[in-house]
Amino acid sequence: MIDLTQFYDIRFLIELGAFSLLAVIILGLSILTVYSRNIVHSGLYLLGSFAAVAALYISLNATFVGVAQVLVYIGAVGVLILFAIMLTRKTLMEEESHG
Amino acid sequence: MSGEMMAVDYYIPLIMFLIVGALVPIGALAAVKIISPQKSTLQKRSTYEGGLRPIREAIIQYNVQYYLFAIAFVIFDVEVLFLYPWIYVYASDAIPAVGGVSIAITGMLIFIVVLLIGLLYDIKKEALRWV
Amino acid sequence: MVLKNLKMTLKRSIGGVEVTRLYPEKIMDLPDAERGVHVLDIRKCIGCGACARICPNDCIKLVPYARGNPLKNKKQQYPQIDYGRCMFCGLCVDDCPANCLTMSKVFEIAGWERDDIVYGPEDIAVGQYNDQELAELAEEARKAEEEKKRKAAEAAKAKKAKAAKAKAAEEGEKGSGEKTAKKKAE
Amino acid sequence: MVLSAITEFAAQEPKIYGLVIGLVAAAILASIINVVAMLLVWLERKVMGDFQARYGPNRVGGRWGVLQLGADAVKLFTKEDVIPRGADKPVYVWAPIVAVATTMLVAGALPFGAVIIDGKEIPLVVANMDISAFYIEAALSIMAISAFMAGWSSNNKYSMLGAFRGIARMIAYEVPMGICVISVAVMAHSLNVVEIVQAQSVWFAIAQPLGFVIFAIALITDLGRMPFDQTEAEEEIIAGYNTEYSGIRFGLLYFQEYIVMLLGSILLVHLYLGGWNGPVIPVISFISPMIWFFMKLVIVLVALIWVRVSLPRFRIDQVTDLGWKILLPLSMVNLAWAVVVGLYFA
Amino acid sequence: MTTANDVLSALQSAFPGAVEEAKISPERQLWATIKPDKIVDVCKYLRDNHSFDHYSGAAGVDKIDEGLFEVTELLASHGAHQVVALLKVKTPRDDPSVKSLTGLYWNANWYEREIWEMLGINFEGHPELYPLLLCDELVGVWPWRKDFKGYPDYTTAERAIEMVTSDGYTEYSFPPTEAEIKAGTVPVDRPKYPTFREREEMEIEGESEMILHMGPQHAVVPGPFLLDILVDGERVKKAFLDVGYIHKGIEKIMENRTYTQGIPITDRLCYMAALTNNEAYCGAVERLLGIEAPERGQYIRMILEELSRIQSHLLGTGEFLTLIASAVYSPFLYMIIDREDVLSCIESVTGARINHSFVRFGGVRNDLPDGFKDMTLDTLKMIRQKTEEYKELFLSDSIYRKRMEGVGVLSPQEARRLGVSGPPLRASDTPYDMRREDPYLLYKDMDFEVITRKEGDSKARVEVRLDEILESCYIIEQCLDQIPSGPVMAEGVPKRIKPDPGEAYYRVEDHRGEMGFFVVSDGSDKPAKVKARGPVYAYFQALPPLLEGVYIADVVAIAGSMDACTSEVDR
Repeated sequence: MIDLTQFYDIRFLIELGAFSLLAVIILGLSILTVYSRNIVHSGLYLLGSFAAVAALYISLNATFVGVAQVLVYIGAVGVLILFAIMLTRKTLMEEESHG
Repeated sequence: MSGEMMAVDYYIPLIMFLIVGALVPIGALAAVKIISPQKSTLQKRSTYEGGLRPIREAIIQYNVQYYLFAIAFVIFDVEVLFLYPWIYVYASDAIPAVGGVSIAITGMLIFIVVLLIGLLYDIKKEALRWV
Repeated sequence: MVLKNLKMTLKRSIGGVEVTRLYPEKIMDLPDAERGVHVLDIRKCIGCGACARICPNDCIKLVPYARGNPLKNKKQQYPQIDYGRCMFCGLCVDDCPANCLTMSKVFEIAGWERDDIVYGPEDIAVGQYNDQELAELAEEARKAEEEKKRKAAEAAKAKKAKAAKAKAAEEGEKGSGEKTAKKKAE
Repeated sequence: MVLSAITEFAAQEPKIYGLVIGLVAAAILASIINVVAMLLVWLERKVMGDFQARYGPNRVGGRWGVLQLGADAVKLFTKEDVIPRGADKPVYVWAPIVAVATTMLVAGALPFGAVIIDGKEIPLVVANMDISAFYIEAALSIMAISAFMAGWSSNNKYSMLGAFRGIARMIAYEVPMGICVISVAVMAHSLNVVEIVQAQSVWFAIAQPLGFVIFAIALITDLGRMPFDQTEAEEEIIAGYNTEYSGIRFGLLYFQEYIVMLLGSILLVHLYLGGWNGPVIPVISFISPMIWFFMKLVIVLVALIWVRVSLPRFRIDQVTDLGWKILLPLSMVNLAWAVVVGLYFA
Repeated sequence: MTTANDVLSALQSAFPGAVEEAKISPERQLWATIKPDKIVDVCKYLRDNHSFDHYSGAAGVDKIDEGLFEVTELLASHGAHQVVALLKVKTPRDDPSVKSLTGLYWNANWYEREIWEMLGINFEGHPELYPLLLCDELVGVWPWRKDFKGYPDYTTAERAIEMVTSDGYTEYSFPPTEAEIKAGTVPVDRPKYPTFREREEMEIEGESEMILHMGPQHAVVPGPFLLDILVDGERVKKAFLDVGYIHKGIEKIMENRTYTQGIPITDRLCYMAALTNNEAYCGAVERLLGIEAPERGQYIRMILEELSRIQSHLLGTGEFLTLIASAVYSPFLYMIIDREDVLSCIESVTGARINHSFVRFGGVRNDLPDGFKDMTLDTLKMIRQKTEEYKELFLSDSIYRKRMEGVGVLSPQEARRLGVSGPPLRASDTPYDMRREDPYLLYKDMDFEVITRKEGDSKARVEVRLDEILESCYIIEQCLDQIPSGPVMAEGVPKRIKPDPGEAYYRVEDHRGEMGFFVVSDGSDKPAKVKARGPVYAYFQALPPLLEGVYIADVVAIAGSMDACTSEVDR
């Protein structure tokens, strides 16, 4: 049974609010990543969604995983993606952005 | 209902830091919007390149050789990540010593040596040569 | 290694003195040879215009100056220097036949308008006459002028007299000398 | 009284307490950091003048030129906000904001000294989590992103080269820096900065001199200061990723550099120079840790300026070579050393 | 030792009839008029058989009375002998055309381009006859011609017509007015050629290549010039150089001034070398007049020129340091501080710190002041000590060495081929110094060493400069010991200089290399033609080939180690 009293617990509300906010951010940024017309914008949205995922991990009390997410996904994989974008052909980018 | 400090609670103030950190520049920009003059012309907004019209775009394709740096970075960054949890266990009794030799320490030393060998191999293959 | 560099800067920082001068308060010592704003010895200047002719930038112009030496020709003119164009080469100083143009150590000649840095003789002249001297000089000049006039008048008179004499002599030759003598007596 | 009430509340409602205290602390710290960073700019100009036999700022605000930065700030605020026509506007606008915001993330986890109350040392830190060193390390690695955003969005060749160099430099020094943090943590048996400070009965700079040198070099590189300021080498690429920024946007990016310099120096003091540790000064024992902390911080800052005025700049390929081929193997050697020495001392 | 006579007789026997007239004046300078169709053969013969491997420049003279253009090619040798050959080629004024020497001497390129754009002489066989100093609108007015009527007025902003290019940039054009076309100040039929930008764009090949402007407003450039580098990532593939942004037309200005008025204008060629420029110009006019300064005057000139060399090298080295370090780099400021003392020494004599305008025809402006000797000796002592410190710094610091060793290497052959002179040439193991090669003043009595280095890289160039500071200190000390008393100006120099018709070439060792003045007199009180052959012009020309294949950061190190001065290039 669902204990309805916990809905009135402010801590629960904060957690719920934080989770929904993060979920919205993650989903929104992910959608933007896919639909963005500019490949660099896509990359940056992806980084933002990584950051939100890190925040989600932390809010789930998995702090080490969250910080590791920041270090590896934003610090390393994100840089890898940005680097890769800089190494792509410009015409390719234009096709992406106009297509 | 008594709230014991959970690890996550330490991170909550940081959100406020992030917000304040974003508000400082936004406030400054808003203030500038109010006080500073706004007489933008096409000339004023042109790209600076030694005072001349740039030849072609700035965004070009860089040499693919540089990608090796990024890949090497990811590899080493992830491997360094493995070292962080180890800090907490290497001197504790979580991993027992066998025959007076700490497994945690020996294992990690071996790990470092393997990393080092990998790095030397990278250097020898000239993967980390700046072109 | 890089330590030598660090040592050098540290040495200069600890033992060193400030070399920069706080400019308007402290001005550096300038040598006597300094080529700054011109100085014109107004008593010596003969207004020949050699400075204006030698100037490579055409910045010297000759202008009349009321406080110049009235003893000399009234039409004498004195150099006016446009420091917006001057390049302080010193050729004018070298070329001055009367050695009346020199250069001083003054170098602060900024102004708000272009005309502010055109220095006329009143700005660069030294040995200017004060009012009394000027009056005396003017008096002298007047006297000299009068003297000149007087001399001229005298000369004219003498000439006239001479001419009259000559005429009389001529007339006397013709036998009318007595008549004129009589007229004079009357 | 009040203190105990607050601690009680904190124990009961840690999340609300966190939000409230976070907001207050962030606001206070943000203003303190901004003021200190401004003083730092002034200090840098003045100390640089001293090293170079000149005065530095000496007109605005009297002989010492203390109001020079106020004058500069007024100038930056009243300058027109110009966004170049070729720029990618959203990224261009967001870059300074991201830069300052991510910097503040670091500030939240750093202890700014400590005070002694009733013989008990209370570190002045907002978020004292158990892996704060790891967290700071991770937050520092985000800095390269804002530099990339600024450089890429400007659509300027100098900016582009600056952004590219910035990333290349960051990835060369991130790993040695991380390994140095691990070496320190190995000796302290903790990743918490406060505990690392408290564990330093002997300064880690003495216990691991190699690690100290590597970390200092990596830190200077991260800060982008001489001899590692290839991203802004004005003789080559004008101002790197800052080139197209002007007015207050440039001011923010410039200012952020000084904030990072301040925070980086604090990190160096904490990790290697014993933080606020020092003999208790009898009369003013309340703030004696603060005094030690500030003394060390000022020395580190002056040393950074000293290095800046004294050394020529490396070439970018030499920088990456130094990072990958020298510092990275050496940092691994240092880690092994830390393990062995740490065990021996433990 | 080869003398000018030997060269002349060899020429006459090898090419009978090719030498129309010839004279040797003064000793070591061979003036010869060569038949236009033989000039390339003669030069090839001289280069191959008499080691005239140094193409020193070319000067174009408009002889409007004779209906001729005269191009004088200046040839010399890198140390094999001391003869300077000045070969004149005449060409009719209505259809001027001369054979190009670019096939023989690589560095003839710029000199011939300059003569083409200024005089309109066509150089047959020149690979890229594009304007160098003039802007595109002015090509075709031929400003060095004596019947040149003046520039069209391109200065007023109202006349500019705005044009928006396809990529959204504004450009301006200045169409001539009817009145100007009538007055003849506008070129009517302009030569056709691809513009600088079009020539650059042709070179871009791959997707990863881009052209980066370094200049005209850039921290690397000592004055406005355009250095464009075609880069692939961080590597420079090709470099392009465009100069002329501050072209002042000093040579034309001097044609409209009297000889004396020309002296202060030579200061403005390059402020770092004002005294040596004075010396070169006054020396040339003294040769025309046939006078010589008294001994004391010559000593004073030497002392001041060596002091000036010290200050120039200090500033040059300091500027180089800021380029490989940053603008806040301290040793640069220390060098500036040291230089101030040297400038004070010079100022106490000349009265100016930068633009001295001190040398006169037949002597100097004034004598040394009291206490000059002590002051200078003190300063020199300080400079010596400081220079030793800087040298030690360069040798010991690992970052310097990483940045400079093996960067921008010029082999001796390459350096001679590119025509550089001064410290860059001497750093490439070629002891070529005018003070030894073509002694002027009293340098033949002085004991000094020509500093050379074997490596030919940026570091060697800086080291040569620092060593030359020490050598200059030694020369000044000798001069101060030996200086006799006496007058500083020669007797009987007329106030109004009017040399007999003729021409003279006089070259001195500038701080940066070979500085020569070629002066033609037509008997009036104004020179008919003045041509300044500056050392930096040659450095600039040699820069693009040096920059191929280096890193962007090395561009700065190489350009800085050349110690360039745009003012002199543009003149």
